[in-house]
Amino acid sequence: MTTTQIDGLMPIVIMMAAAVVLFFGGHFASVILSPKKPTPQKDTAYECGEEAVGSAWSAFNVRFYVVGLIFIIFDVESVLMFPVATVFSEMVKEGHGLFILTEFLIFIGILVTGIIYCWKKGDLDWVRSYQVSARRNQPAVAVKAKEVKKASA
Amino acid sequence: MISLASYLIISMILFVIGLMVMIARKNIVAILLGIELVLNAAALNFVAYSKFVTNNLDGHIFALFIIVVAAAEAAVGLAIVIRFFQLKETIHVDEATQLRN
Amino acid sequence: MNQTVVSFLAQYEFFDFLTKIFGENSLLLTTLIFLIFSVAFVAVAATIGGLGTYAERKISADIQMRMGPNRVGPYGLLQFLADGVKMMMKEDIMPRTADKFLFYLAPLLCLLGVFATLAVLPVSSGFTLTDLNVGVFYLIAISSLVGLGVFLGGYASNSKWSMLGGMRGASQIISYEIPVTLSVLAITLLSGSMSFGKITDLQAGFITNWFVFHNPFAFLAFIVYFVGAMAETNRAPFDLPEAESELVSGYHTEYTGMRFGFFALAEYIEVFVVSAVAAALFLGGYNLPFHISIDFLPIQFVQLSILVGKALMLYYVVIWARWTFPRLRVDHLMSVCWKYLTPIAIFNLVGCAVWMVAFNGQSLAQLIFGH
Amino acid sequence: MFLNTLFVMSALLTVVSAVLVLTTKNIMHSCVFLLGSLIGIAGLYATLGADFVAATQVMVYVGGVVILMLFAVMLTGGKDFVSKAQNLMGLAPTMGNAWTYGVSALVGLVFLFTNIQLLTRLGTMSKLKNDGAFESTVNKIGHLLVKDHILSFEISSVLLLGALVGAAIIARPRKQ
Repeated sequence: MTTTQIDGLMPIVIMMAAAVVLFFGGHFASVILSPKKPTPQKDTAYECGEEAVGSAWSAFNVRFYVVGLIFIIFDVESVLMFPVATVFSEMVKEGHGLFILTEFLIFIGILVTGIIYCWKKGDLDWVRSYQVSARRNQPAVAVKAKEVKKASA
Repeated sequence: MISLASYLIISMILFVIGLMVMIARKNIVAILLGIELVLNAAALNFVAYSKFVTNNLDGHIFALFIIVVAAAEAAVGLAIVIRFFQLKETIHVDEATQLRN
Repeated sequence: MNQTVVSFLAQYEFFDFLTKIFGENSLLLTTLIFLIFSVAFVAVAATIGGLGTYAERKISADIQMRMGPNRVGPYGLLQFLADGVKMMMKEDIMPRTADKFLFYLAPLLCLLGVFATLAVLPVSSGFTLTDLNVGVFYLIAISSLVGLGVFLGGYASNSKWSMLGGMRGASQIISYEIPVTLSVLAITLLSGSMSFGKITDLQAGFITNWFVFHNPFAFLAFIVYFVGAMAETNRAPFDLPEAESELVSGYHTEYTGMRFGFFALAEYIEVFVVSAVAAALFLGGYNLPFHISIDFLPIQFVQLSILVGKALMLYYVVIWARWTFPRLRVDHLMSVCWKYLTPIAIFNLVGCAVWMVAFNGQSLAQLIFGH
Repeated sequence: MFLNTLFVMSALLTVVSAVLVLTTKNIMHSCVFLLGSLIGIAGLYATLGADFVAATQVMVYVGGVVILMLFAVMLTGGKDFVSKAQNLMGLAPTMGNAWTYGVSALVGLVFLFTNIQLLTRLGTMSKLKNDGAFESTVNKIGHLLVKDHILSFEISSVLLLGALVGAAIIARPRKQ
């Protein structure tokens, strides 16, 4: 059995430290070299020359969350698939190929069921989920879009 | 020298802080943060015990599944939070009183 | 296993001399060697990142029949240094309404995510800083810090353009991580390892041993990986988070001076990193096309230049794509990821698994030409 | 020696970030501190030789859960990022009466004594050799997942399917 030394993790720590050092070094140089003349106009957020109105921190559309949700499920599934993929070729050489293939396919099959469900329900559809939320105010536009979709389909 | 006790102490601190976050804060997202801390404390315990006591990898498997369950829990929990916000326009936990009586 | 640059250098005679100098305290020596190599890595990576901006301008000028930068240094080669100095001397502006803590933190997260991936980059059989058992997996995992940095940068500015760019950027980066991960998973399946060293060693020898040509599915996986990686690094035609014609400058609209420089540096280094990873996973990595003993130290530099050469070729393709394809629309972006790349990546994965079982792990070339 | 350094750094990062999660009023900052705490835990896993679990921790939390939480804060926030009486300082007047404080003090004392009893025994018990050399875990975890724990492996897939479908239904914009 192979053993690993914990020292192998040292470069990661050193690299992260290097990033921090570079960051603060750059800042330091910037503080020394750069001028500092703030004006009230300069310190506002950029809105193409207009006065900035309100805060940008407002509620966003839910579709961003749905994308994140599908992502995290896939992420976790791929995490579980990595160790199985690592032993795959070994198992094939030992003659358990069909067994592990079946197992793998069942796992992926369940994953694919999920994405097919989301596809059918339109969660992968950036525009349609937008129309559903906009229908409250403008029914005509949504109906028109639906007709266009039907016609194209 | 690092021993099992050091990991257990860290795990305990994390667990207690997670519990305090869950109790003290009224923001539902913050409560979910507390739950993540608690679950991680448990997973840390599993890995520490599997290293120092049992000497096999079942603890690692358990930690893996804890992470999986935590991710699923966060996904569903945050979906509920968003839906709650759509209904109530707030995520203050004391507003969730529809099932009280 | 877990080969590091220290364990590689330990097989040479001059290492004994060094251990004599440093005595029994091997930790000091290890740290010192790691430090020297890390600093070299950072310097080279920063130079490549800086030259990346130069190359981008020069190649775009070439494609558009212009001259490009040609005043600073020979052929304008030192332009990036001038740009760096200019950035340091610019006034550092932070919007009054910004979230100060996160405004400072966001570029740092981007830098952290990119620099931490450099630690496992397989540049040669000996000079790789560390060859982790979970190398590929670690690389995918830690590089998602960049997405977080982009999102927080957009959020902290408290500007509408930044916020839109940040949200778009984060959702784009996490979406395209899925096809990339699944393609890498296919390679893990074929090679049976997550360590860059082992994966590269399996591709030693003639060009047919490369994983691109292992089977048709692996070839598709390479294309999916490359497209996904381009999107993950926010490169055109997937540069929606920083689309200058619609979002001003996206998530770094409010960033000036050195902090903007860090974002740009992180992006250009990340393009190099994903190109190098593509070269290592699919295109044979640092392997020479013939067998040669790696004990001879200058061979390491040959291997290094082979990997960097392959990576730079892919880098050229990335820049070329920028001036060839128009930018995607945001709904097309999502449907490209979820309706095309991800199903194709899953199909590749299943195809690779079936191939492994059906042909007992042999590659296409082995099947055709025999062993 | 590097093992000890890594342990101390990770432990400090974990605990300090966790305390900051508790005491920060801004929920956005809390999420970022949670990220620090989780990365610290990944470092602790690394000191235990659990390389795969450490990488998984980084992968799932940094890439996934924290970004999802930040998304959720963005989607629900807007007006109320800094809310009053959400930290420890605002806790006392809103929580319970003398009776609850008495019971919780009792429970805390029992908890403390039990822990002290356990920890003192554990401190003397386990002096395992921890010299910084570990066996690779990835292959073993793979074998365990496809042989011993095959059922939980497949069932976790079903769990994730359920989470995906359920959360998608809950979060989907309604037609109303």
